[in-house]
Amino acid sequence: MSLSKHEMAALVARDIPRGAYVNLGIGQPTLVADHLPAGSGVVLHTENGMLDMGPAPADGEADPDLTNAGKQPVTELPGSSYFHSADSFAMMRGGHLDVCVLGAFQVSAGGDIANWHTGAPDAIPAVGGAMDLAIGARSVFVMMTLFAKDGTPKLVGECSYPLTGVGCVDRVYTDVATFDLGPDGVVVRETHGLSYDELADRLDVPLLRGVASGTGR
Amino acid sequence: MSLSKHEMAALVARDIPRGAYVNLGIGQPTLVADHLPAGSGVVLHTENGMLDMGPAPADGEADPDLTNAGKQPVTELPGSSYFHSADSFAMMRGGHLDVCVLGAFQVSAGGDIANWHTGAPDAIPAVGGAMDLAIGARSVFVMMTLFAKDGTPKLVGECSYPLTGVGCVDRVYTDVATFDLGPDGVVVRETHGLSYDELADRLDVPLLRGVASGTGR
Amino acid sequence: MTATICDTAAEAVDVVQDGATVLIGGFGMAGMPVALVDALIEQGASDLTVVSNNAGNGDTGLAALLAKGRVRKMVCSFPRQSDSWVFDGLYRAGRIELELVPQGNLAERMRAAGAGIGAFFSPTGVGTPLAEGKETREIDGRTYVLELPIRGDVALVGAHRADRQGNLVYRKTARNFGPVMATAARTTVVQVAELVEVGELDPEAVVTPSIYVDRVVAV
Amino acid sequence: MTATICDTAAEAVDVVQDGATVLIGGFGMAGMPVALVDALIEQGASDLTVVSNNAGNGDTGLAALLAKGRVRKMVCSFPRQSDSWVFDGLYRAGRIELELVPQGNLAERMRAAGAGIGAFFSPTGVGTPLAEGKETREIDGRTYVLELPIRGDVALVGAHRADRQGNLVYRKTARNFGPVMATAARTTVVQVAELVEVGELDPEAVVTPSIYVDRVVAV
Repeated sequence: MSLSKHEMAALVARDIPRGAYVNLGIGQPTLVADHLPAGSGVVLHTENGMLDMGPAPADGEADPDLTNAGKQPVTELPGSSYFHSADSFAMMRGGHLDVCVLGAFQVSAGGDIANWHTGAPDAIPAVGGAMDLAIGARSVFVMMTLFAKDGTPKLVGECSYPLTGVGCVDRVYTDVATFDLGPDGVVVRETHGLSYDELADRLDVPLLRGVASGTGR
Repeated sequence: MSLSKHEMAALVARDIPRGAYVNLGIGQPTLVADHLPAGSGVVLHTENGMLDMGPAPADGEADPDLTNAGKQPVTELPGSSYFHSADSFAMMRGGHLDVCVLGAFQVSAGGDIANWHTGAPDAIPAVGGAMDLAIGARSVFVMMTLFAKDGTPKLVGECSYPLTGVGCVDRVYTDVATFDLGPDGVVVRETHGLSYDELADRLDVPLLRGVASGTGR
Repeated sequence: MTATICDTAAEAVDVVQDGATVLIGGFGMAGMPVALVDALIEQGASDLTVVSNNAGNGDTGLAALLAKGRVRKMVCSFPRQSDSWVFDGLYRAGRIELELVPQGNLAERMRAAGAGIGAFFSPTGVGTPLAEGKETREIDGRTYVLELPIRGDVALVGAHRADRQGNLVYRKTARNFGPVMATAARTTVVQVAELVEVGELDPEAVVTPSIYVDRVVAV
Repeated sequence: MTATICDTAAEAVDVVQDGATVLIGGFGMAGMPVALVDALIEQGASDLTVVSNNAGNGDTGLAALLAKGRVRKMVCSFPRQSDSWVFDGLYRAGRIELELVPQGNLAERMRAAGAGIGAFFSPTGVGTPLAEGKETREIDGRTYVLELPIRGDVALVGAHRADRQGNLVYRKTARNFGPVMATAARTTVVQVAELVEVGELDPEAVVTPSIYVDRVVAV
């Protein structure tokens, strides 16, 4: 059976090393925080200028001066620090984050990602920190459904949407399979409710059989 | 009569606007601090990372963690702030200092300055922050004797020593005259113990008569 | 020159001229200098270029400035938000120009302006539409795009506390673009929640040294 | 990965390999991580490139490392000091290579390394011997020289206080190059006067966030 958003988030959380510095992109990736085990020592970064960001505050305790990149209220943890935007993006661009997790419209077999603009003529383009995250983190994980609502695959040979970053995605978590994008091509790490052959049949990219991994690394 | 170092420092201090942000270079320029009038509101910058640097501490109260660019102990004033070296030099390079005062081996009529290296073959070159100060401050003042010990002028047509900065000096305070270096050439602001004609006779650069100014600006 | 303490936001923003480039701090509403933006609306300067991470929220602050038709061009990273209907309408009607800049390049380009850097090679945006037409160069095996400084005539910054000399501290993630913008403008105007005496801020914890601050108003 | 708390300076510096580039904090003795440099001398790594503002004072710390012949090349802004006799002797004897860098370019080149900037155009040094052979470009009427990042394999930093997660604060002008070097090295090793529990440092006053710190030792 295909995975729910929360099941996908749990898979991603399982693969985040202990003590890693991690940025969770706006939207679905923020769910990963709920699945990090207690005592994981993972430190969350938010690009508006904070490390060791905590969860949403209790009702009525939101502080308008303390938000995440999605402008939602968050909290401080022991060990938090604040810094300005140039320092925050220096941290990202300089390769200091261990992992970032992004949503995407499309990912290509070569690791290109498109997640900021549909290219529709009436759409208002907005990029935020997506391009900096895509090229900055040591490992870039994507979380998305594998197929769009109309059934077309989102893991593609070449992205048709405007790119966010080139050759930067390392791993793609989807509802029906997890993929590693490496120098040899697209490796299927595990599937959920689909066989490898069914998957290969529905995608237009060459796939390689990988070793299923349920234990993290 | 020619001016003493302290008299030169007093002249420089007189010309520093109220409330200015000022860097005083290592050596003779540091004397300027002693001649700033009480309540001048002048804020001193030291390139090792501090604004609103105070005078030398009382005997026995030196703090090894609190020094100026010459590595001499200094003190904190109300309003002080500390910052790291990249921020400190961003401040200088970005044109935020109103005035810096430098010593020099030579200054050219076009405003070039040479103050870091005699070019002697056995000399160990050392530049520190001199090149950043020379090109960074809004107004660059030089304090020096007008003639070297062998009598050769230090205000010259072209510097023979290796340059610190090109076309950046605005005013030169010497023991026998003060000069403005402007687009029209070298203007003599005032002389001390020498007539304009004597001065013109001893220098190899064309001079212009300026208005003597004893009142600051 | 050390900062001037202004009595009113109106006095603080009187320096903004028609056609100016105005840097406006804030990430959404956190750090947004609302009183200064309101005073700027009142003051009337028009034909502005505004540099700010977002393009206004709801109907107040920056959104209200946009609604008055005072802004010719927005330079920002993320105009589209759930409550950015004012910008959205102007953009769709072709009544405002947009320069979209990845957030890190936006911050770094202003930092470069403040730091006297003539240009820098950034890896962000390479191979995307936002680098089209820009010079690229391979350095040490990686491709970079050349980015130029963004300077402001005026920066409007929201901080938490200032001393009377102009040293600033911020509060939590409301810090965001304020410290960078303060370095990048000819005139930096700051609104603070609290004005304290010189010497009351911890010198180790000052985020924006007074050298970057021209005018302060407590609101 | 979050920082490791080391029991000894020897353990903290065991990562330095022969031929490494080592960034050493401090401006003169202020901020100089003396215990780490002493441990590095003991550890024995050689053929080092050392990046530090000065080239050692007296006969201890960096000067002692130089005296042992462990340093192939110094990258610094101001080697010549009243008490830099060790460096002076090696340099005059042709036994050490020197790359002299204006202090602001030194700091900015390390900042660029830490910030992922591929290169930048600096106005500092233009027209002087220190820009000879470097690419220049006129931008907006001013001439700039292209400067490349300086990366370290290891940074040795002296800070005042660390929490057990690796967040750092410094003390007065001993801050200087520490925060920049911490961002520019693959492995950052820090000596502090005091180690405190996580949560004891003011989040608004942390100067080096823990993400930049790999090893901490209290001395």
